[in-house]
Amino acid sequence: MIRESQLFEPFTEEPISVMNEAGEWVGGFDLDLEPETLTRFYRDMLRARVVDERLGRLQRQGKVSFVAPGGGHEAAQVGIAHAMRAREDWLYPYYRDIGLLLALGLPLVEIVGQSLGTSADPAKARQMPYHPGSGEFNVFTVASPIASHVPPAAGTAISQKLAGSGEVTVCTFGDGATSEGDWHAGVNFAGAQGAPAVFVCENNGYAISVGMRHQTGSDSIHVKAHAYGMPGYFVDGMDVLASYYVMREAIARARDGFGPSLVELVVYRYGGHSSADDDSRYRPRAEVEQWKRRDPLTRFRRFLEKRELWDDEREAATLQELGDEFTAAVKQAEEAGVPPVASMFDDVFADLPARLRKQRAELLGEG
Amino acid sequence: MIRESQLFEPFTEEPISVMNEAGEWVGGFDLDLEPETLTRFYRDMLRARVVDERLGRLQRQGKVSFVAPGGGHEAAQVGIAHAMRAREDWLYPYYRDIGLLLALGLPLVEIVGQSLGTSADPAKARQMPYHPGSGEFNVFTVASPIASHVPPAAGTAISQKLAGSGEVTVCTFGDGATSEGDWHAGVNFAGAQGAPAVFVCENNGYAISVGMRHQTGSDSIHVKAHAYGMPGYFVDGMDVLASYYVMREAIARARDGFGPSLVELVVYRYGGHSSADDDSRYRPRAEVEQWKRRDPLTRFRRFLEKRELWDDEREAATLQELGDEFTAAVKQAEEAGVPPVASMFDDVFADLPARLRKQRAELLGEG
Amino acid sequence: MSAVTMVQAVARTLDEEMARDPRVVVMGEDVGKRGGVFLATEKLFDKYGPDRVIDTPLAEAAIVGAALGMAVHGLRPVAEIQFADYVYPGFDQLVSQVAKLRYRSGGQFTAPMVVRMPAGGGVKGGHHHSQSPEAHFAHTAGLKVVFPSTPKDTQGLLRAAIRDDDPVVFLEPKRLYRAVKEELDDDPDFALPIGKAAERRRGDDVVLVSYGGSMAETLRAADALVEQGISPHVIDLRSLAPWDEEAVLSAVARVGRVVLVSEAPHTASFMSEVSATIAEEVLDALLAPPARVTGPDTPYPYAQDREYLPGPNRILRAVQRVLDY
Amino acid sequence: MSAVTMVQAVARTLDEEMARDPRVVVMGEDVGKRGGVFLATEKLFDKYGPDRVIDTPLAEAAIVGAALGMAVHGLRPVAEIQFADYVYPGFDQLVSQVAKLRYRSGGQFTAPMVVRMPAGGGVKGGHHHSQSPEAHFAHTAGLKVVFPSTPKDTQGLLRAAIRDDDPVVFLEPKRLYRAVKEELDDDPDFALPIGKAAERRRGDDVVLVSYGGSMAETLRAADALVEQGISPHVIDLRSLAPWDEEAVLSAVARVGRVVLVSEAPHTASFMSEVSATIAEEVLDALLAPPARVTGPDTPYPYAQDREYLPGPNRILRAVQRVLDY
Ligand SMILES: Cc1ncc(C[n+]2csc(CCOP(=O)(O)OP(=O)(O)O)c2C)c(N)n1
Ligand SMILES: Cc1ncc(C[n+]2csc(CCOP(=O)(O)OP(=O)(O)O)c2C)c(N)n1
Ligand SMILES: [Mg+2]
Ligand SMILES: [Mg+2]
Repeated sequence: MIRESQLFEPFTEEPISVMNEAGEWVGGFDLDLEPETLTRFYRDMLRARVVDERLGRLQRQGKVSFVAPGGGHEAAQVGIAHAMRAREDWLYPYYRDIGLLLALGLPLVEIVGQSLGTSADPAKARQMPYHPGSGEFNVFTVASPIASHVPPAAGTAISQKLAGSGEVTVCTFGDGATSEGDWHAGVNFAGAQGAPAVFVCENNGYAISVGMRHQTGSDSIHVKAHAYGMPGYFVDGMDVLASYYVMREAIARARDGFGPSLVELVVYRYGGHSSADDDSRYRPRAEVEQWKRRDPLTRFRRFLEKRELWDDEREAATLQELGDEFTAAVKQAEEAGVPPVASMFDDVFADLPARLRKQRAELLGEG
Repeated sequence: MIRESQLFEPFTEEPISVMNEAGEWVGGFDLDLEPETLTRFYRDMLRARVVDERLGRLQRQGKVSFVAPGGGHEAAQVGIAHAMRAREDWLYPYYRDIGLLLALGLPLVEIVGQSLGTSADPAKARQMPYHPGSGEFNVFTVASPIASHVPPAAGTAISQKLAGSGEVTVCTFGDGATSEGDWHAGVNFAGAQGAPAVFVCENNGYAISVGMRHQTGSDSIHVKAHAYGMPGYFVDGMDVLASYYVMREAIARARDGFGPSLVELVVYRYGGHSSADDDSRYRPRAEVEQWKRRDPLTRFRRFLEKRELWDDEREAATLQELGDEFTAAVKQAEEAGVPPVASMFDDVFADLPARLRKQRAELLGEG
Repeated sequence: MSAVTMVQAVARTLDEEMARDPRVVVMGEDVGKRGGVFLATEKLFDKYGPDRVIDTPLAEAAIVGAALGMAVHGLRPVAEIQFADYVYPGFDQLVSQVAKLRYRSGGQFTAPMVVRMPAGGGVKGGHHHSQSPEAHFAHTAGLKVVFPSTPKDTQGLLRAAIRDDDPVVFLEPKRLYRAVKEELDDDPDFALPIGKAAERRRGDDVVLVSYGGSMAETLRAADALVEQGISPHVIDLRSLAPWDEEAVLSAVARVGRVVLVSEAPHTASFMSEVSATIAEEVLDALLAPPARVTGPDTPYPYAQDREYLPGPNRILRAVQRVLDY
Repeated sequence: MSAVTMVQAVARTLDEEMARDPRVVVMGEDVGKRGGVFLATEKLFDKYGPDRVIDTPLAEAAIVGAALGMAVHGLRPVAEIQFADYVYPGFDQLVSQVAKLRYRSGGQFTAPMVVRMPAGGGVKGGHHHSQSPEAHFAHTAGLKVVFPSTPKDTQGLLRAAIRDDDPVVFLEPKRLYRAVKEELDDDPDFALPIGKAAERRRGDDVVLVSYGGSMAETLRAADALVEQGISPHVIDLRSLAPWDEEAVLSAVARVGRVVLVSEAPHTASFMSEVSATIAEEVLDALLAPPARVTGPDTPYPYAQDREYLPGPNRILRAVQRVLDY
């Protein structure tokens, strides 16, 4: 069941790339993006990095209890976001996807509020930082158990198919996630149903300290698509345009009724796994440095500069803007205040059962 | 990591077969089995069928509460058994493998006692019929939850690798089992560790009523090996010699340290899923009849007859022998008697904790 | 309407709700052409087709998890787990995702779905076709848990479960699937409130509390007590989360003696909660310690399939102890 | 030996047992070079190498299940689940395979293995890094369950667990991992019997029973009571399966008043069992109803990370109610 007029082959030996390290277009097809779109991509990558850095700073200041750095994943995440129809398609993201959610349009104040644990979080500060979601944007609230969002994503895609809604479900996860039974169960069900889902692995080569070699016997993630009868795309996830185009094609394929696919975006995580991690215990510094030299922002900036779409001045102005935006978001999120203690009893069910009412009274000392 | 001097290629388009329907050798390599071995294969297939039929009869008589017919799986199962080193290699079987266990050498009286629920069962009649096991033969006791034996099988294989024992673990299951998360988790771990395991799917095309098309998006099971970086062999499981030879090679590969593989043996189940099933609700009779015309016993008998290793006389004598053997086994198993009620409190732990002692007294009315 | 069995009540209620509400879909292993291994979804496939009666892969995580993803997207899935014993591969989905979605999303997403599963022993199914896992669900915040014992309760509670805006685990006592027939209610909106117990018999000497499959043995024990001139008060809990504390506590406060009957393993079971709550809430009314008659803390055996269950004899012995106290 | 924290006690005991018995292997996510996310396996990789300190794929079913397959083959695996909240993908392996193997094979196969997991709240981890799932294990026949609260108990019980011939779920209260330091025992065979509680304080006015993380708050509440001139008797259960009924029942029978403290959600929890057992066994000695101070039946929240836990204030209020009764 392969569509015609496709740009990319599944199961390539090498990751698909359309832009080389020098920022030159090597796509072999016509770039069909407007200048504003291209600069938008870059701005979103820059925004992801700024937010990442600033949240990290808040964590070190003790204001945010935890961060999961996204540095190195920006191109992949921005590529995914822009290939989607925001508010129409559904997204099942994972904790490292702050940059993706922002590029999709989720308000920064909600993301920041979620991490600060204030009432600016539409989820009422019920979860730890880096676990946002949005009913408004069809973004399923992140849950910590790795891969546990994959079967639900399959279900939403099957529901979209049954409804003939023309919507698509995108589900992201790391390389480690692919080892979980729930990952397999979910992807397999979507495959059996030919549901309009795109499963996207942001493969940074590590699950905390565990490298790919200990994670699985396969050399890459996209080959796992064979198990489900779907195409597997192997993509350079440090190339925002490759990420975008392959995702666009996989999404179109799903939307047109040709079923799900698995996309592997090869990236690297610059920081530790999280603020609780010390990655020097398991990653050679040389490896980190080598990947940093392949920075997705630098590469894409070269691309834009060649087209005179970007320069130092725009960079500085944008950074200023993004910094101010973040500062304002923190202020607004903090002003929202923390949810009252009693609110921990809400939303267990639509109504408050007698037992919980009693427990609330006891806990609040009203018993 | 592919061994040299291998007879078979992984990932073939068509199932590997070495004997055609007419019983002619088409293997393309030299058959290296003694006549006694060949007739032994046939006798074991016949024995599997006889035991299957006789247990079915006991079920209809109400003496056995449940059966899971193995008719159609005999070639596959006998091929697997004879490729193994009994008592040395480990087997993690599933409920439909009675023929495999018998061919491996498990005493018939134990199998029959297990299904009758008498003390002839070395497991003390703790489980329903078709759930045997043997500490003596390194045969892990069958458990009902589908695929739940796969991670333990991976663990045993990893342990074998760590011990450098030269043993191999064979783990069998149906096509439906491959959809379970535990299946994936187990096979993947074995793959990551390069453990000496052979995962064997007896693919009969159905999981109870659910056909392959609803089970997974892939056209076959062996291709799932791609996901784990291991070879996947596609084999005609109605051909006992193909089943044997491919298993022999996969086992040798594992034993020699070249890691695990996935073998798909294409078979058909002639009967209902179990004595509780009515397969006419979901399987066209014509389909069943068509597969019965490809009967593995008939095909292999033709092969033997061409070599003058079998004839009507031997067939009749063997059937008589096997029937008598079964009758004697039933008698012996019944004479062993049913385990006492109090024995249900044994073997929860090595010792009997106070709470259980109290519960035993209460239940027995001694409280 | 003619009288039907409990499993027929399941099939009929599913049919009625599917006819009424196009959002209701049924999914699980063998629920399609096969009609379910117990025939709880019989004829639905012919009537509603593969888009609404979905044969799933053999993966409970996929069943439970995908049901959640469908519910989130607007459907009202009724998922079948073929045997309650097989819920464990889907346990993570149930406790980590389904139970908590409303809470952790602050109400942005909800999970209006039902997970049905035949439970309990007495069918010579051996360990993995006999378990009663309700305590795991009752202990999990965010799940409603229902465990009826009659065809009509099944109708009323399954309808309520399907229409509920929160996830409901719906346990069905498989050994009662075909035990009795009962007329169902003709009212297409007949539903029973989740959380409300049924008084099966009014009496003054001892309160018997049970639910699900063990109701059968409890009622038999109650009959025997009546013959002995003892007056039992019998409560069928029907729902375990929420459970009807009011009904139990008021009866125990009045009668002073109580025996709790459930075939689930003893320790940290649902009846532990009932027993503890009784002691904590109506201690002074107790004329004897609450007594539990339960399955022992062993895996469910095969050869002793019947003996494992708390049968009338064990219940009567417990009643005697409580009366003699 | 110098005093060490609880998490150091884990690492040291693992080291000692690995040195003693070549069958002992350690496995789990990040237990290798990383030394475990809490450093409970620190330095073991350097000392014993990748064959005995095995970094697993991210799949708890693989961890628990493969540990079983290793145990069956003669090893003594100690598997780590990174957080107790992540045991659910491995729950089927634990309850369907590990817990029942000895039973269902009639003793032909056994599962001498330990599954360690940091549990409990109070570390701002949000729902999925804070749960206390012990009731699920205590309810599962065939599992031993241990939940220590001090470094030395951790040493003695982890050693006992590793040497036990049956599977042990070993819960570690993560918020106490670095809370206190204590000298360990130098005897290389020092072990504490699984199933034996510890008396933390002898007293006459009220019995406080707790275990794991909640011991910290319980002891703080006990200190406050002493200051108020009230004499609490404090029991640390340490093991939940089997649990020390004798220690609890004799204390309650003597004192007549009891408060049970655990942060696990209230309904059908382990403390339900303790409360029910007390009522059933020593009813007449009770001067007041047993009281439970537990986590509420909500998912574990983030913003109210501290308030969810039964803190000293809630414990003291419960003691007051019990004393005033
Ligand atoms: C079921 C489960 N097990 C373990 C964890 C602990 N954990 C959190 S993130 C992580 C690694 C995830 O790696 P990967 O999927 O590659 O994503 P990455 O962090 O590299 O982006 C682990 C083991 C978890 N959250 N859930
Ligand atoms: C976890 C689990 N879910 C469901 C079942 C019920 N069940 C028993 S056998 C079976 C089908 C198995 O099919 P397959 O793996 O293809 O093996 P086959 O019976 O065809 O040989 C099902 C669904 C089970 N035993 N375990
Ligand atoms: Mg990763
Ligand atoms: Mg099959």
